[in-house]
Amino acid sequence: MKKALVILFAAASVVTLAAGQTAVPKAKLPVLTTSAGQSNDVNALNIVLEEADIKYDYCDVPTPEMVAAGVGLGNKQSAEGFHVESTTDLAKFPKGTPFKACLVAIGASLKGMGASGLTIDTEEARVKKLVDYCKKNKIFLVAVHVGGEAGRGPAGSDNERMIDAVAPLADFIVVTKDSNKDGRFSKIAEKGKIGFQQVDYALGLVDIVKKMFN
Amino acid sequence: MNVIMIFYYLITAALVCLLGWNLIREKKSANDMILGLLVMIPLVLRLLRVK
Amino acid sequence: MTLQIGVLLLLMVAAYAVASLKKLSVELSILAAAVAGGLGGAFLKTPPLGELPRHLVEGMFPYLDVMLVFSTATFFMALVSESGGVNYVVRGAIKLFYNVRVVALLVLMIIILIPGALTGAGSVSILVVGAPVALALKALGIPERKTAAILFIVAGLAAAAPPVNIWAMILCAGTAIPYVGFTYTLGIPVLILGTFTVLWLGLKKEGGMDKAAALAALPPVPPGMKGWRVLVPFVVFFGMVIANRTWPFATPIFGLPLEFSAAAFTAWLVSPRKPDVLKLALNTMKRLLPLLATMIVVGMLQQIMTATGVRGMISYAVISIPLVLLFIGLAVIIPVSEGVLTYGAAAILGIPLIWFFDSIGLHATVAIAGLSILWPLGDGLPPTALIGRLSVMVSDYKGTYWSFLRQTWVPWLVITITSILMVVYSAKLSFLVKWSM
Amino acid sequence: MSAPESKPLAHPVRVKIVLAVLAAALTVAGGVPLFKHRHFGTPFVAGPGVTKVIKLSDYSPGLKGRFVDADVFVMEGAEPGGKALIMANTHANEPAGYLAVKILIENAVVQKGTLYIIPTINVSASRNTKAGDGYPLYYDIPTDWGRVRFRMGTRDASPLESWPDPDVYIHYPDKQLLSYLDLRNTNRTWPGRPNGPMMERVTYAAMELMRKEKIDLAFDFHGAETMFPVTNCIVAPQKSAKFATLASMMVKAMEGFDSHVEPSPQNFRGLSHREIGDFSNTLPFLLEAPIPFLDQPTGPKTVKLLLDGKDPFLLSLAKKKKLFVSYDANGWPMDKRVGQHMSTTLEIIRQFSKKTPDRAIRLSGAPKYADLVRDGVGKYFHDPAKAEPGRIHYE
Repeated sequence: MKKALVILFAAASVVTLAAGQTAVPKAKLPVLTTSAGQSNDVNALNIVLEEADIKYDYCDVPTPEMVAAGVGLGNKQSAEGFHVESTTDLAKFPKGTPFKACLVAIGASLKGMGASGLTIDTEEARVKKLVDYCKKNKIFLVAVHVGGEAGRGPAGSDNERMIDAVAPLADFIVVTKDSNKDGRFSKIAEKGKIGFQQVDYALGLVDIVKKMFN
Repeated sequence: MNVIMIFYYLITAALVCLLGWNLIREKKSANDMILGLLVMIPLVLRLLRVK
Repeated sequence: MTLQIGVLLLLMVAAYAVASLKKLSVELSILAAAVAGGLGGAFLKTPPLGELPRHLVEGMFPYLDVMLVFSTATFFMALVSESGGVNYVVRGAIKLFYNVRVVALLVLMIIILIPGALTGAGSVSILVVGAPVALALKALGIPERKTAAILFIVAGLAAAAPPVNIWAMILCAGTAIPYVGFTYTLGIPVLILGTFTVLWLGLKKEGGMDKAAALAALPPVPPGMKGWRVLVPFVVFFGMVIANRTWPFATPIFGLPLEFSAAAFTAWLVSPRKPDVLKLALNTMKRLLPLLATMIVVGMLQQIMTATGVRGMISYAVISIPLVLLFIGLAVIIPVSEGVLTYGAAAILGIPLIWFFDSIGLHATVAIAGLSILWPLGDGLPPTALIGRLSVMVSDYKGTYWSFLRQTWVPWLVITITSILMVVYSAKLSFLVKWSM
Repeated sequence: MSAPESKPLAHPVRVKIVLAVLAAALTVAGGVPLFKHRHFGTPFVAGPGVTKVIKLSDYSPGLKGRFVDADVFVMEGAEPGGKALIMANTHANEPAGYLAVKILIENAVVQKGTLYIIPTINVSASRNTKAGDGYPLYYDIPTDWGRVRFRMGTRDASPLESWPDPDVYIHYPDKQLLSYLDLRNTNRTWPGRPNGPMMERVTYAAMELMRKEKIDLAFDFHGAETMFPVTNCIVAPQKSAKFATLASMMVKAMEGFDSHVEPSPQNFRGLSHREIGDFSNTLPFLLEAPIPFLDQPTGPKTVKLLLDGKDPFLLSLAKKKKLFVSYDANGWPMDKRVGQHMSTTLEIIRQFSKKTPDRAIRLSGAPKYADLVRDGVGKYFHDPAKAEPGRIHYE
């Protein structure tokens, strides 16, 4: 089994050559992970970081104030519809160290938003504020979409609104092949001259984040 | 079977009896005979615990 | 496959038309359509001929419980009426409110709204309070056809009103959206539309009676009839409904038929003159027969339509309509589907519609609320016309069904526009859902 | 609208007798198949891994002797370890899960830990039919040695076990209002009560099983319409989300099929993926595989549609982007759906075992997605004619 896994990781890290792919840029720690649209894809993102052995802070619905509080997210505690997790190595980055990078998992889930008491409008407004904050404070913003076709939808749908709120403003976009079947992400990257990578499977991200943060 | 469910079988049985009695009294309208019989079918199948 | 199913649909429509032309009743015409569809389907083995009897019999079941509700509720009200309770109430209402017309109308509206709101069935409103309210409206100088129109529209709104709205519940169950957030989303439009309806149809006094004449024109109250004798059976009924709602884990589930039966038994106990129960029950069943049969044949039609693919094709056609046309088309599609299929329409058209609306960014809860205000109008449309027929029956209107239906057109239009706007602007109205939580 | 006045009949009694005979004939011709369906059983051969077969009522006396009491197949490994419960036929018109557990029961062997399998958690619904929806009563799966016949059940328990319905179902203990029908839907009556309405008793007994046996993982197998947003996925609450996500990523990469993860909504009560997590230490997972048969806009509801999932209307809607799964002319065959349930479950068990080695569960003999797609599900059914009589259970 172990052997199979090694082969799999190797295979997954062989990036499909799609139009407009660029090299993986370097980013610095500490990193914050979060969601735009409250789908489960942020869990996938966290798992990817764990597999890559990169420590992170996570909040599903962070406010700019929480991001400004840096590592530890102002000691906020998880509550119903609000999750916080801080695994960042405090020896290297003590509490309050400003974040240098932010990974946003894009994917709208009606259920996820409902659970957090959000609607698509409030979520869009919240995400826009967060993206603005990152841009102003030079936090390296990475847009991630690993939801595949299930995480997309017709034009104007919740998912597409989340993509529009994050991807065009990101510093780097990384998506799975299924998520980019219609070339939506490559076009956004090309138009905005944004770094872009496409991977076969979500697991392929492990290699990319390793390159990014090491 | 609990008490309330037994009441429901009694109500159903009462309806079947009323429909049946009306059917027997019906002399004129073939329409009403057909409708009466149609309505009785599911009630009877429920009483027999078929469906 | 589309062609085959299309032919089956035509066959069913043709069978219905021929049966109607041969002067068969609505119920038998629907039955003819179902059987014709089943036989036609057997040619294509969808379903095979051997399964046809099973499909026909199975199709008799979807509304079995609704039939029990209708039967027991009608019997209960017949008892109350026979014992003189209805006359007593109407007399009281006229005495109190004759001179303040708007208040009288609003009070009567609330009286119709309550039973339907609690049970989710407009028919219960009509069956329980329809007859006395109709008498009171007449005493206020409102002609029978307008009385029937008021009863029909307000009873429909009662069915849509919170806390229990069966269309919304079927949709929520089918789309896995929680049945919460409807209190104001449904309550506010229902109250506004209800007020509009009773004032539009009832504000103008058309009869020339003054208060004394109105009272004299009402049937006499039998000796010994007292307020408590009217009240007690209703207390028993609402007591059981409310007990279930208030202490849900301490009270057993009675169900409406048993609640009505208990109320009927109480009404018989407290009645000052003892009516002939058997005769009353037999008459009730005879009077209800066409309605009960409608429930049976509509279920059969639904079963055959699904087994043959006709239902799926119709559902497909509705979902495929371009969006703007679909919004406009709702005005026709929703009521007509209710007229043909009653609650089945919510499952067949409603569930795919809501999924679709949800995927294009509309707010599902508000959209469900909007549609479920429109659905009850269909209860006045043939072939079933359940609430329309009940309204005509209890208000004693003798004209044609269509002349009654024509009376409703202004409230009908206002309700239609309101509900379509609710769907289109559902995202903007989502604050109603938040208030309701 | 009133029925037209009919002319007086010449021979009312004769007409009446003829009509009554016709009605009786229809009652019998329609009623007998329904009665037979309710009492039909499909043989399940307890395979080499099954160590005992117990009843759900062993965990809650409120079910003793009831029609709704369900069989629980227990598969104990030689080595102690973690425990998993697999439930199918919560909705008995979503059969992929039912076929998957039949394969597990007949083929799998557990080395470490214990598997509890309830093939039909809602017995009453599996012996009920959906009035008004025109389903076939049975479907047949071909095998090398003949056909195996299964009942097509429905979503809700029969009124024969739970009558009457309330005006509105008030969920216990949350008091959330649900549709009156949901009183008979075992995916709304969790966590249940020992002596409440019948379906609450069923879910309560399953909760007791999970609490008393200290079950680590619970799987609830479902199917969902292709037009339903929550389809082809694993529904998991926060506490199960990591294992679900890992499994989803692994099956996508290693076995080549999609099954994304949907968060279990916190404010929607009564569902297994919500209440099992909230009322026990078990991690719940609800698996949804697409089932085109249940979609509203389809052609006739035939056995073929149930098994191959091919429908022209859905194909057309897919082109208009109105479905929530990819859909092409190949439809969505049963073998694929059963395979997804099987592989996703095995993968979640594997991921859990990796993270908590002392509660690991190890089993062999269960086919995976690729095997089922290649061989078809029938290949893995055992011939009851060749089994020892004591090993056959009619489900």
